Amino acid sequence: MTTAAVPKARSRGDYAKIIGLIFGVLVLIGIIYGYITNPVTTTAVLASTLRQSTPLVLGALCGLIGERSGVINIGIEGQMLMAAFIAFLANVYTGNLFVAVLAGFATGAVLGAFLAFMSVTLKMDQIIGGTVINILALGLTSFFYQTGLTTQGKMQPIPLGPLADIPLIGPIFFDNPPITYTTLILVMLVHYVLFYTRWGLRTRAVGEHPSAADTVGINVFKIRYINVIIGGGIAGLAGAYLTLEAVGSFERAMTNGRGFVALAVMIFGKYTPFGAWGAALLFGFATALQTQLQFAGQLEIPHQFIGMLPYLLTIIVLAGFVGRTRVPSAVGKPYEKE
Amino acid sequence: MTTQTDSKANISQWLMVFWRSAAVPLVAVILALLVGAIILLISGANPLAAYSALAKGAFGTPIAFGRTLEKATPLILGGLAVAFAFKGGLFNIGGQGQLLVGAIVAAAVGFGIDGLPFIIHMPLALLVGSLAGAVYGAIPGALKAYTGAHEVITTIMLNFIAINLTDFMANGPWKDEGIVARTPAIAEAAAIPTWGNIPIGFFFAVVAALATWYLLYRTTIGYEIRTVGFNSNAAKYAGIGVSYTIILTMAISGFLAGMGGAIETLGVVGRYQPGFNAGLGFDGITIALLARTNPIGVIPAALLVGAMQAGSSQMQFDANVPFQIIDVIQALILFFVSADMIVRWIIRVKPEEGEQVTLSTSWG
Amino acid sequence: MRYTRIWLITVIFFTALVLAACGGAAEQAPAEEEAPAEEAAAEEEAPAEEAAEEAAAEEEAPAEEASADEGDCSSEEVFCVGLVTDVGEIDDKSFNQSAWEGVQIASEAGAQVDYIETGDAKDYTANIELFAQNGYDVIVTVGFALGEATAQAAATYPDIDFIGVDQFQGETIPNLTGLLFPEDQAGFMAGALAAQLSESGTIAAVLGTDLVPPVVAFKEGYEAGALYMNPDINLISTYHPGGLDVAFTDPEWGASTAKQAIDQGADVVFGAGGKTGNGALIEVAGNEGVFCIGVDSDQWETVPEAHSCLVSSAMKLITPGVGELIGMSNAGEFPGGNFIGDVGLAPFHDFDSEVSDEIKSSLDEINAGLMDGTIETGYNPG
Amino acid sequence: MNKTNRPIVLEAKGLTKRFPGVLANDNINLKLHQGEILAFLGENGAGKSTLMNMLYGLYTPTEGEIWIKGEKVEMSNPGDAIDRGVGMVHQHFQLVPVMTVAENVMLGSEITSGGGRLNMRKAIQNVRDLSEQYGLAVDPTAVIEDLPVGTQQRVEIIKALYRHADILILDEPTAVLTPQEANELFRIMNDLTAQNVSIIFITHKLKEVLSVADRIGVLRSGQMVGTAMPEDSTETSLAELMVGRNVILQVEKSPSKPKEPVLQIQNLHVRDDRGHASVEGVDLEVRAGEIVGIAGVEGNGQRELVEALTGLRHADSGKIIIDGREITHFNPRQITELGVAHIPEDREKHGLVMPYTLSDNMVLNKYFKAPYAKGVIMHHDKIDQNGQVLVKEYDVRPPNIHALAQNLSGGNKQKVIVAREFSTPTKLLVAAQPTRGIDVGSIEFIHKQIVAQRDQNVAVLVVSAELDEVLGLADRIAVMFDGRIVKILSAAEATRERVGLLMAGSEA
Repeated sequence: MTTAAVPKARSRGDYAKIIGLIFGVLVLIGIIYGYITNPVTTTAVLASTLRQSTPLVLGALCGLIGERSGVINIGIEGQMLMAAFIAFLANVYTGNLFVAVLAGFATGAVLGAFLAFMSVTLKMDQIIGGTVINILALGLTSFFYQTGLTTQGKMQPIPLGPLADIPLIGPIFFDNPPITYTTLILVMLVHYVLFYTRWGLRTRAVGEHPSAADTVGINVFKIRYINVIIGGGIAGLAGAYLTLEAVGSFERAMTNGRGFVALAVMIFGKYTPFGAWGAALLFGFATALQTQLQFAGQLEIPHQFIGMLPYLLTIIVLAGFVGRTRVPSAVGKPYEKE
Repeated sequence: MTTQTDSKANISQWLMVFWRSAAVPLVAVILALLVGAIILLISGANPLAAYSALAKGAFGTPIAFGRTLEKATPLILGGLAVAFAFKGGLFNIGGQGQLLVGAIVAAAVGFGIDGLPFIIHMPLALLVGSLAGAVYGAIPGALKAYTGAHEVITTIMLNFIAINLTDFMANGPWKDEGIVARTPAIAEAAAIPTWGNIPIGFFFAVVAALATWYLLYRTTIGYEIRTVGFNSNAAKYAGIGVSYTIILTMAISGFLAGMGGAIETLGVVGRYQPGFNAGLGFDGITIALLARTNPIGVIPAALLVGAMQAGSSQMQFDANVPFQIIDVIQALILFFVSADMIVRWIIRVKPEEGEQVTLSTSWG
Repeated sequence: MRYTRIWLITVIFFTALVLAACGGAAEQAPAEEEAPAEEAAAEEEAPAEEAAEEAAAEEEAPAEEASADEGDCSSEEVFCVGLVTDVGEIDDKSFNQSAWEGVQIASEAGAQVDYIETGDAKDYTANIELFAQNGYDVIVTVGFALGEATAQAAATYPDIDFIGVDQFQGETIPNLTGLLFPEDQAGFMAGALAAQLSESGTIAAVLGTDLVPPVVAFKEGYEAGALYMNPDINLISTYHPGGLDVAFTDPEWGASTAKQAIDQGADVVFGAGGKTGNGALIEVAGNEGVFCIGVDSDQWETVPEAHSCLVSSAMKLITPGVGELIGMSNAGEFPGGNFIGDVGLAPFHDFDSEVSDEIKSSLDEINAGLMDGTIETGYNPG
Repeated sequence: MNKTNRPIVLEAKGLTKRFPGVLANDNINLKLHQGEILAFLGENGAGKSTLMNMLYGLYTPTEGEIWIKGEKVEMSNPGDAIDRGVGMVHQHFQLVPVMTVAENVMLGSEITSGGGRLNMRKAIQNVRDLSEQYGLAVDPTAVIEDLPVGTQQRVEIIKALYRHADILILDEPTAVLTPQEANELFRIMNDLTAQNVSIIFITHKLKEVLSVADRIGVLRSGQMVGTAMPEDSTETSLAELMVGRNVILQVEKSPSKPKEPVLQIQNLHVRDDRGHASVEGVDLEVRAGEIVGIAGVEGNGQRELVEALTGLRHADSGKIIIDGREITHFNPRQITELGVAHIPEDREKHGLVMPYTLSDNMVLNKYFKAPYAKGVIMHHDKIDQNGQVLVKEYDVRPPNIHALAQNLSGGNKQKVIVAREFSTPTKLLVAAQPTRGIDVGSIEFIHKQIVAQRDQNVAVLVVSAELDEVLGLADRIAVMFDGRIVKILSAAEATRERVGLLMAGSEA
């Protein structure tokens, strides 16, 4: 029996893990130090970090669910925008925030189905499919948006009883509006589903090696459809977050490129939910930090340079520590059965 | 396409040939316009009035036609930038940033130097602006080649950085007198003139498209870039420096985008002013996809979109239809052209050989 | 070859457009009962164009416009006013909308009015031309960014009066009036109000971008006013980090930033930055005990979601300013040069009882001081 | 042993499969009896895989019927086949490289514990049980991409058994195995049939068919051209039936006349993609006018060795000398320019640019040189001329230089590479798996070309996992195991058995 030549260990990630650990410890020390010296500001910045990261995490989750099953989704921006619009309309006309959230989710899901139709059934190039959604959403929402529609306001934070009173952690994690909670749960849920359930195993198999999945009787098309639709729903949630939770109103083009940043966050996070969350938090933190630096007002640096911070930081971290990301092998390729 | 149409060939035969290649785009555009018309009807507008106003605004007068060409110019270059990167297996979402950098640097050369003759000043400003775009484009290329950082992320990030950078320059060191954040106007000698109503910049863009095509398909550089784009393993095997080629591809892509910005500055705006170049880089993605990444195809794709943009004001004025409908129609055309399966199913025309385009390989 | 396709698309698209143009003109007549046959005799302009224009005006024109005479703008009797927006929409709850409302005042007086929304900053000239070529009598252009295009057009069309909102005129052109506002004074009042309302001693401002001069003026005035009332006040303010194309349309950033400020003790937030600022106002509305101050117009009307916090707005009265200038043009008394419009604080509405008489009187004093020059905001745009 | 009196478990009646423009299977009839090993013999492209894919529900037959265990079945996907007890081990393994053995085995028939949660512990135990029961040693927690091919194949068999397959289709299972491993597989197959599993065994290796099959069916150009019983057949008779003409099974060559050394490798160390030591101290010499074959099971460092030789991979330490010059740190271009031709192991990954035309592919190693380019300007007429000549000389089909490489068959793709590599003056030829997965005609042709190169004083290094190929071609045979050359044998010393044992790591 020849089992020789089996490599001894899988060591590729070790180096990165150590650096990640050091980085994490440094961040933790920084947070604790900040909390000791200036608890109010630290809490405010970290809470802002979480808020800024929420639409990005949701967008990234949308992207990664799709890509894990082999479908590129660069239409996240459009899905978010359209869902934000429909959620807003639902809020205006029903006055029921829950219905509005559902409307947002459904809108995202419908666009997800459209993307799946283009990339799975029509076998169109997936980047074109996403671009169609982006332009279409921008055009339709701007075209049909009317002024004078007002809502009953937005979702308010729900403190989670005594948890919200824990210093530092309480105000940041346990005093949030519903979609933010949902996002935190979704990060864990998607992680769980992707890596610990039958559905996740099949999804990853379809994204890596669709014919292997096909040969054991898994319906590749169905898996891709459902994943892209659910992903669209999650992007729709991000849109609903914008209109129902963050702002309370809709404005044209209000996504402002967040869908694209979410894409970056997804790749940055190496196609894992927690990775994406971490990347989004980093991004949110840099955004909150640049606001805080302007608040402080002591720096003699033009605010544009402070404004570059999130983007520069992302590039530095990406180039310095993360490096190459392993993309699901079958991503972007339509599956041809015969 | 069959070009040797025998003079004796009967017309019906010729029509068949024409139909076979024209059918899909024809039907795609008609479908897009039809769906657009339905949307217009829903919103209570008159589609015919809207479309006729659009046509008038794009072609109705020589001035209108000039504006169509003017609009198409940065679209051609932005589209070329994206298409060129696709050929090298890279997805350059950073056209916007490269364009902004090109625009502001061209402006700096335009207003910063005095007394040069036109024949030197204008080309110099154009070249330096384009080169600035090239340098800015080479950054994500180098990051990709040496650290593996994905160009989709880095180009998106660099877009934001470019906005901040140009805003800072236009409101800081290079700010014009007065309270408005913008650079001084460029010198007369740096301006790209118009020829009657025809902007000369358009011809630069067309030349750039032809040159890009030539570079890609007739030179060893293009061969290397395409080889890396299609199969970087084979490129390595063939002794092509893959890292170098990636950087070069991004630099040329950035050069094209930067040139788009420079022409806007030198030929249209006359200075750099924040907000005057918004969205052009992103339109480049659409153009490249419409053209199926073919450098020559970029020209008509840009003309199509440019015409719609140029006509949109007239459409507002004559038919009171908001300009955003243009985006909708654009998306629909892109959809129907790409989803030729649908169109073929409707009109039953078989696909031509080798028509498949895959861009998504540039993802991984 | 592959790309022949796209060439064909273009050709076909244009053909389709031309066909639509012909078809459009032909089919419109039966569709629109009021098709103006008499217009065929119109003097200079292409008849097809007018037919389309008329027809469209019928369908889409806002209610206010319906009363307007459907006359030919190039004729002497018909007074026509056109408005070109800055990049953005007519219903932006901000300066475009305020200016348009000013134009509508003229419409009530019998003028024929229309607007064009600008989608691309490079279209300013073209959009102005559309009105100019159609014989409009007054053209309103909104925003400092249109200054150059407006000045050029004013030189080309000396018979048309131009009103440039937020456009400073360095030299006087008789048929061009820049409508300017001392935003710093409005900001000063808002700052003084905020400083007096604040109990925590921290007040915030969430701003658009410093690329736009009026925003800077509001900010500087706000800070000066707050410090005037309370030299120890803690001011936290921030501009949007993005470029001009997003700085005013990012309500999510506005909301989150307002929240970040509230979290560190700010109890008055000044939202000055179009939709970005509106996002901040709505966010503040959800927080007990925090006031918000709007900008440009009385945002009580434009952002109802913020009623629970909106104590006032730092107004620049664009609407009456535009209305007044149009009236002057119609009367043949167009001033040219710079015209300074009014600024001030909007009514307190529901908060009237919460704002003490003491504060009200101090604001009156400040207002008087600003008027007679005894109080200076310290803002000097150079 | 005749098992035809046993019950029929699977029957195909008049199966036909048409693809656009191709008749892949034409009216095929077959019967499989319980516990029988039915071998299908046929060249690459004969339609074996199409037939099996229909039996496995991957393709829907254009015409004809499939009966399983006495029931007529309509299968629209592999799930239907699996439900009826049909299992298949594909030639190209259908395993997800980044997943573990256990995950791959249960994929599609997962063991879950409520709510869709995977029960990994149970899955691992299941795999352990199966591997013990059938003697298929595999670590269930290992990740597939870390496993050697032989082990991956065992995973595939376990996958089928896990699904309770009693009809097993094995598509070219021995292509990547050592003779010992193949024998082990045959033992497993016999064990399986003893437990009433029926096996369809697809191969193009004649020896194996004769030793293991109960019955033999031969496919050619999509048609069943004959059936035979192993006891009535010889290799030659089967080969003729398979190819349709006389075939020379031996590579014809004269004794070698080795001259000066061209390639010298000294104590070479190379790492693989994951940074593990892969080549660990190789010494080897190849002389002009001789063919040195490297035999070995895949994954023992051959790939890394070849890549280091051709500049595609950095060597950690040691020296590579070609024609007296040390080239250890040269890049691929510099090495090619020294006169090194390289037929890469993976023709689609390294050898060809699929969306390029044949003529573009045929200048991949010289596009930058005159007359194909002057400066940076390429001369397409010259490039096309070159293509035209080579296409004719190497009998590439279709003989259309503007055809895209991706539309060619495997054999023709390989011919394009061979034509290109032989079209420049060569001192050293490095050929890795030069005939993998291509038809007999092309194999013969390429073998002849390699020998012809040798006879023109080229030093040739052939790396192949096909022991027969190495034995047939090489003048000297170096056996590689675990990153080292364990033995170098002359052609005369090298017997299948001896080399096979060396390949498996046992010192002969």
